[in-house]
Amino acid sequence: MMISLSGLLGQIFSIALALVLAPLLTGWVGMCRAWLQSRSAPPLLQPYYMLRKLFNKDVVLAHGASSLFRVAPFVVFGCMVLACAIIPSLSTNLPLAPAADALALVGVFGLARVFIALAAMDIGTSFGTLGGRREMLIGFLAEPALLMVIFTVAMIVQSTSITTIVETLGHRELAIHPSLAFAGIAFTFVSLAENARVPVDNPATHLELTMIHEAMILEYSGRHLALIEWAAALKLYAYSCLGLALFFPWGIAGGDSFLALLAALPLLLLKLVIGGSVLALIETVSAKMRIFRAPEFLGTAFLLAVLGLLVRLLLELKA
Amino acid sequence: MSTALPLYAQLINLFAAVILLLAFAMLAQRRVLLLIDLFALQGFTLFLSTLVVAVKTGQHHLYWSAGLTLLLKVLLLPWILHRLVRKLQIKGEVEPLINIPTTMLVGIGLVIIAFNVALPISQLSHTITRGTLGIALAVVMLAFLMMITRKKAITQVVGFLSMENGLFLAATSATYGMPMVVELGIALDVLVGAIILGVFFFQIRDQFDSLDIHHMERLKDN
Amino acid sequence: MLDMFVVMLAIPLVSGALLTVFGERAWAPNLNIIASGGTFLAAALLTVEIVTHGPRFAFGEQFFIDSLNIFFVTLTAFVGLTTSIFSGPYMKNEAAHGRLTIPRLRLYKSMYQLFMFTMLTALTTNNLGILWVAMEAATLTTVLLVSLYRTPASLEAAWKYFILCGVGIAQALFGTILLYFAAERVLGETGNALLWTYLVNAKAFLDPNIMALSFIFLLVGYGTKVGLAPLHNWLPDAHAEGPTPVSAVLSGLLLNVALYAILRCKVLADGAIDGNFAGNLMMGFGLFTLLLAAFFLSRQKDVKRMFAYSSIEHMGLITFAFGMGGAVANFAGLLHMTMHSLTKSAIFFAVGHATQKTGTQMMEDIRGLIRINPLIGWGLMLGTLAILGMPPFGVFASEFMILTHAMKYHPWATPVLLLALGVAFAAIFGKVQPMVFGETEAKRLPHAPAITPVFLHLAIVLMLGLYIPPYLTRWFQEAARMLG
Amino acid sequence: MPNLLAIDYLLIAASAWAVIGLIGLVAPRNTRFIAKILFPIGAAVGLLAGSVALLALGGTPQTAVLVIGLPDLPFHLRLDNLSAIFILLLGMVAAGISVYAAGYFREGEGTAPGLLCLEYHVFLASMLLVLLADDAYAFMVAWETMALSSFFLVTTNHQQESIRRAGFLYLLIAHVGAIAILLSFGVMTSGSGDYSFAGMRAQQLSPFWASVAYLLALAGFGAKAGLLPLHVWLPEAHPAAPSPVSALMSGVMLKTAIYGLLRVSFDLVGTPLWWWGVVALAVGLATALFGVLYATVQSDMKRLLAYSSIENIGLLGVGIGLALIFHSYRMEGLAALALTAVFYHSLAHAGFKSLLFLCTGSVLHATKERSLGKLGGLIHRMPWVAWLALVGVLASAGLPPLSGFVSEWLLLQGFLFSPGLPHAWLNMVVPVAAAVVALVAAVAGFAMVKFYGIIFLGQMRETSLKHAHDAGPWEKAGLVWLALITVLLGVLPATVILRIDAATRQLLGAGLAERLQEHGWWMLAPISPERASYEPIIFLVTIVLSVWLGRWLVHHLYHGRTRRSPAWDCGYHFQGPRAQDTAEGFSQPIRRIFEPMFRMARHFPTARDKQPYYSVQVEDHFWHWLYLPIARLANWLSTLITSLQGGRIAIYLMYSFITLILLILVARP
Repeated sequence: MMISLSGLLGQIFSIALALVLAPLLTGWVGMCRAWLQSRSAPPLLQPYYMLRKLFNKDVVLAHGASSLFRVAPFVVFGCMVLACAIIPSLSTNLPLAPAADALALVGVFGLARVFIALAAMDIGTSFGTLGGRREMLIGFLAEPALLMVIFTVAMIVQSTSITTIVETLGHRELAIHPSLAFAGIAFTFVSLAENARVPVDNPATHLELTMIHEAMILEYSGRHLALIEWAAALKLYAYSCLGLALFFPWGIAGGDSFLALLAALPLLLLKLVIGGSVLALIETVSAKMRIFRAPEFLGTAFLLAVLGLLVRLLLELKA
Repeated sequence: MSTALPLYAQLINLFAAVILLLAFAMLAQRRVLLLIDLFALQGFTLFLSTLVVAVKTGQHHLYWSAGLTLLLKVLLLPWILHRLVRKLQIKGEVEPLINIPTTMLVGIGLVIIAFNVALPISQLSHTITRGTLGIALAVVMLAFLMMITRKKAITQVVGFLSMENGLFLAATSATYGMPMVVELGIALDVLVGAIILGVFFFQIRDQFDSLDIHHMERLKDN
Repeated sequence: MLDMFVVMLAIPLVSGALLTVFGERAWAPNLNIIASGGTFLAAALLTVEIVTHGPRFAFGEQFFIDSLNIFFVTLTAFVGLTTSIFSGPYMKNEAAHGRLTIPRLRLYKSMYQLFMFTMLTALTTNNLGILWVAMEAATLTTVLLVSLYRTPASLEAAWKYFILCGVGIAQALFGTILLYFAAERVLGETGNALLWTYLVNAKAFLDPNIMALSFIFLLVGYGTKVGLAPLHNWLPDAHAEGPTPVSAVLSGLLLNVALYAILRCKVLADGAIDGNFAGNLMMGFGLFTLLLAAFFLSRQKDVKRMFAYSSIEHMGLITFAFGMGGAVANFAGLLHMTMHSLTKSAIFFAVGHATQKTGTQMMEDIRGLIRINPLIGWGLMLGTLAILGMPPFGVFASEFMILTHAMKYHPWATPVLLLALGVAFAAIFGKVQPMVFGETEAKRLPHAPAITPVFLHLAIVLMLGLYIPPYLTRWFQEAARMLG
Repeated sequence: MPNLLAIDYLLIAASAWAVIGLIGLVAPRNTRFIAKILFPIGAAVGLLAGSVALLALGGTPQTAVLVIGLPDLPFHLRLDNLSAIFILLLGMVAAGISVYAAGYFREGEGTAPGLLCLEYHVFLASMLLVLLADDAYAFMVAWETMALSSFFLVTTNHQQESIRRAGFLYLLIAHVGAIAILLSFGVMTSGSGDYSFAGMRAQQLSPFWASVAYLLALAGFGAKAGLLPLHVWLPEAHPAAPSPVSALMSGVMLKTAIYGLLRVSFDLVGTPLWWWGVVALAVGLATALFGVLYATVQSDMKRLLAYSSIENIGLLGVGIGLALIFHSYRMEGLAALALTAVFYHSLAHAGFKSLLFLCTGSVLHATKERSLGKLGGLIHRMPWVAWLALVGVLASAGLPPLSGFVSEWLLLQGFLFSPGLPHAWLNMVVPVAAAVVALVAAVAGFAMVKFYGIIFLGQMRETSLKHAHDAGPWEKAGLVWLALITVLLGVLPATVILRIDAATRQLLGAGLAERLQEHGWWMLAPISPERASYEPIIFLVTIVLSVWLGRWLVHHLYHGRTRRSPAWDCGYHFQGPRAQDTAEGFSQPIRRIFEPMFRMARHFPTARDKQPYYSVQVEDHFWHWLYLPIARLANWLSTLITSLQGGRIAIYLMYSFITLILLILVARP
């Protein structure tokens, strides 16, 4: 395998970009939400302030915490970095992309989820296990839906490699795929659930009846919490980029040149800004569901994805 | 056809018919002692028929056979049975499980079956008295029926012995006798069997206080 | 030179007579074993003679030993020997428990030897009439053995045995007379018309109609003794109520001898009748028996009764195998007979000791044999697994051949076989496992049990499952060929 | 010294196992000798067998004929690539388990150690013979010996009635399955009288009989593997057995059934029909979904793993079905993909499931508890076991970069190409099956988090757990070995697939090797890198690097002070270990969502209860829908039939009489 220098640079650049942009995206969504709810918005850099503060704080570990508890944030963070590394945000020329295709990407998210859920159970409080159980509930419903979305798209291009998908979809003549519509809606549902967003979860709540993600990380503090928060931001960024790559792949650079990469950057920013505000809009207009509505919500997503697959097989292959 | 039959054949057929008649009589008989007497009579008729065959064919082992029949079935076994009935103080009535007219009807059906089965076979035989084969089969079946329908152990034994009579009739009249050694063996078995049965009756009476076989229905699976 | 055949027949007859007189002496049990050992030795020497020199006659032409019956003779003598070894301590324990008196023991030993004599006679005779006489005599001797305890139950069992088998045997006699009737036309009124060697040469000329009727009577008659359903009703009673060594020889030997009689007659019927008339009848009976016995098995409470039904089941399977006919199926049938004899008698040995230990034949009261006496427990467990057709035991080898052969030629029968074997497995194993395993309180027996026969039998069965020596194979094949 | 072939070495291995077992019988009570000498030797033999098989992969088939067997059918043995894969699996996994067992069997179980040693090694030897057998008789003998020896191992603690029942159920279903297999062989010989596998291959069966043979084999091997609806013995028998035995049964023995199914359907029976694959696919899917859902709701740790085994067997069934479908349409390249997934998953499952079962063994020894409700927090007392179990758990949940993910990845890749099937219905329905596979994989994650979290994490639910101790050195060695297998299978898929490709090629005439060889050893791209690729080693390195980098940065840029304090208790000071989720509580969402799948008996407390309690019991629908009706039917038939034996002699005579009359009237030559 030959790795070109520009490829390597592009790869490092996209990772760095992800690390930088991810908290910004979270901040942007927060801002939009505040505006939409007629509140005065926190600054765009609020997530950075929070990260810095958390990194500087002492770590307070519960008595029952085991080493797994301390390792988990790093693993989760590592997984998210990998995810961001293989999802083409600016360019499809990513040397790390062959390391994991779309299916493996789902696996990466799964790995992170399992670790965070296990870490949540580690202390042995009722909140932790509750959060872990709910997270796994969301996970086992969201994961197959995501896989089916990917399957639908993968069948269109006959490939599960994300870079190939983007190259094929983005750089060829426009073809209308009704199945993509189904897949797109399903993907939106899944993204909301996976990123602990309303209507499935609320990242800003600590109400025990409803919280999922927050329940899991209640015992984290200091740098561990910082890593987890950062990883959460990275996850949102990764999902956004994945959605953009699958459904709006236009503008992502295909070639080797660093310039093309730079040219793609403004487009990406634009897409993220729009995506972030749409997310905030969805969060604002919808109400938080009871936890047992979540399976129905995700079940719908799963069915939509399967429907998309069927539409693909029925309409687009037969035609 | 019957007119052409020689005397001895007519005699044999007559005896066979009498044996069948006696078998029916036994089926209809209610009293134990009379039943034993009928059995002795059947044995005697069998003896006569065997004798006729022996005289006709001149096979001297048939004389032995006839003698054995006389000894065993006419004298010894009825005597043993009589003694048993007296010693064990068996009630005179034989209570059948199914009423006697029905039994007789079934018996007639059996005779028809037996004749029908035997007919094609006996026509193949070169012996003139081949017709007796059907009668022998009928006697065997009637005896079987008697064993099924009677409640007392002793009537079952009589039925069993009567079945042997039927078999002997088949052996002597239809085929003019089996080889000597076989007949001796059969006779020996019958004798030993009867003695064992006699011993058995006492044991059964000791254990069950009765010779009714309905006491012996405890070994079962349901 | 001593005629081994005469010796073989003479030993049980003479020792039976001796034991009738001296059966109460202290050396009597040993005489029983020595006589059985002598019989086996003579049988073995006779076997060598037959294998090296081929078939032979004895007592004029009245007795005839060929590769078919020499195989049964050896098996009978062998199981007879091991059973007598087993019955030594077993009967002593029974006497010690007060279930048997000394005169009864005398009766047991003498009848045992006479029973062996009748069976060996039945197996070796060339005369179908004498075969019948010997079968009847075997019934009579075993009736006395079954009623040995003189309890109401044993008397009832013996009575049923006597009447049902007596009637059955009477039907066989009628069949024999019909056979003679048919043979006489071909062979004339000589005394040879019942000699099998003559009959088998003339079998093609026997009248098919008479032969068909004759075979029906013979099958129903001897089939009663084999235990074919629905003629089997005496069998569980007799097995359960008699002393265990008697159950062992009844299951292991008498059923075989009765089946042997049917087989001899089948050869003649096959020769006379076109098509597989006899075979079809036997297959039908076999399957019916197998299926019925399997369902009977699941309702048993008495351990000996259950294994009696298992014998019925296996007899059904063997009858089915012989019914299929042909070299492979006959081979499998013979092998299965051997395996069943050895295994079932081993099981009865183990069961006998187990019931003595626990003082009951009710399975729900027998628990934890493996704790009381590991050897008995394992003996019963392995024996049961063997009889259920678990490899590597030899029963599986024959079942393998039977099943694959059936699948090949009679696929319609295989669901029945599958069902019956499955039900039987569930029934037997479900009952034996808790008997062997689990906890219990132990009890010592006055006389140490004879475990050697159990494991000797099982070892042979195991060996034959993995390796059948070539001479045995040849012998089986020769016998199978004779059966057509 | 004679030139020994691979198959000779394997025969030596089998005999060595048998001899080791017999030696154990000589000194039945000498636990030290048996555990510390015989079991390690057995492990070495396993390693030998595995290595020989590994070297034999890709070679030409070797045959041997033994003297034992039936007269005209001595044992035929054959070592080809298909058997080599499974022998590799057997040898390698058995080595780990035996080493572990050396430490595990320390004090007397219900059975004497010598006897246990015999049963254990006979079990191993019979599995090896199953894989080598080349004729129906040898196969059946080895197969049933395997069932029998494992039955005795399962009933090691036979004093408990539940274990006896489990053993009975196991052997019963195994036996019925064996008869079905036997009949399948009977069909495949189809009258030739040649019971050797070579003879069966030569037969040309009509489609009907081929289907009969296939379905019989599917039922027979499915009974052993635990395919629905013949799975019921599995969750009973696996928990009943001592843990090394559970590990062997789940890890290896179930795979012999998969081997058998592959042998029959791809090798012996001839060209498959398309619907065979659909049957296997459907049964596999149902089994997988059923297994994983039931796994999540279990509260006994070994039962949970047993149900998880059912799930994995289901996935293998799905793979076999998919391969059969492709194979029947002569799409051999794609069939090879699916078949490779099957092989890979067999290997992977053998590794991680044995690992997990052994971990439960250590937990069981340390705590005497099997119920999840009484465990917890063991990571503090048993760090070795806990961290090694984590490897197994992640692999079992199908997460990258471990072994379970590779096979699931391959399987899903196979599904991705199923729209190309030239059949109007199949090309639409089969891809949807992938959705179920995805669901199963995701729920498996749930089950595994529950398993791991409740046993090893949280607070200790019982005070007695404080005395738990970590595994001993032998046990650790065994666990590490199996974890190593799991990790290696996870990160080196291309290398492994290149070795096992010979078997795929042997069965299908096509393999993945050419494609794989175009790329480096680190890259798994079965079709082409543009279509799909997976580089677990890069994957792993990236994650490790980012973790390390993160850690390094955090530690250098910020001070590393940590304090310990009590966990946050919401101001309520009485939060003890009981406040944690119970095993039942954890699985409540699953029970709720998939309610119709379970047969639940629940008791809710009411306000008036003196001693309020809540209980929930989940039972298998199949018991009530299938097994109990069958049992009732059999019982009814038995009652009917036993009434024939009513005790009245007159009736008996009548049976005889009627039989005679009927025969006389009806039977005609």
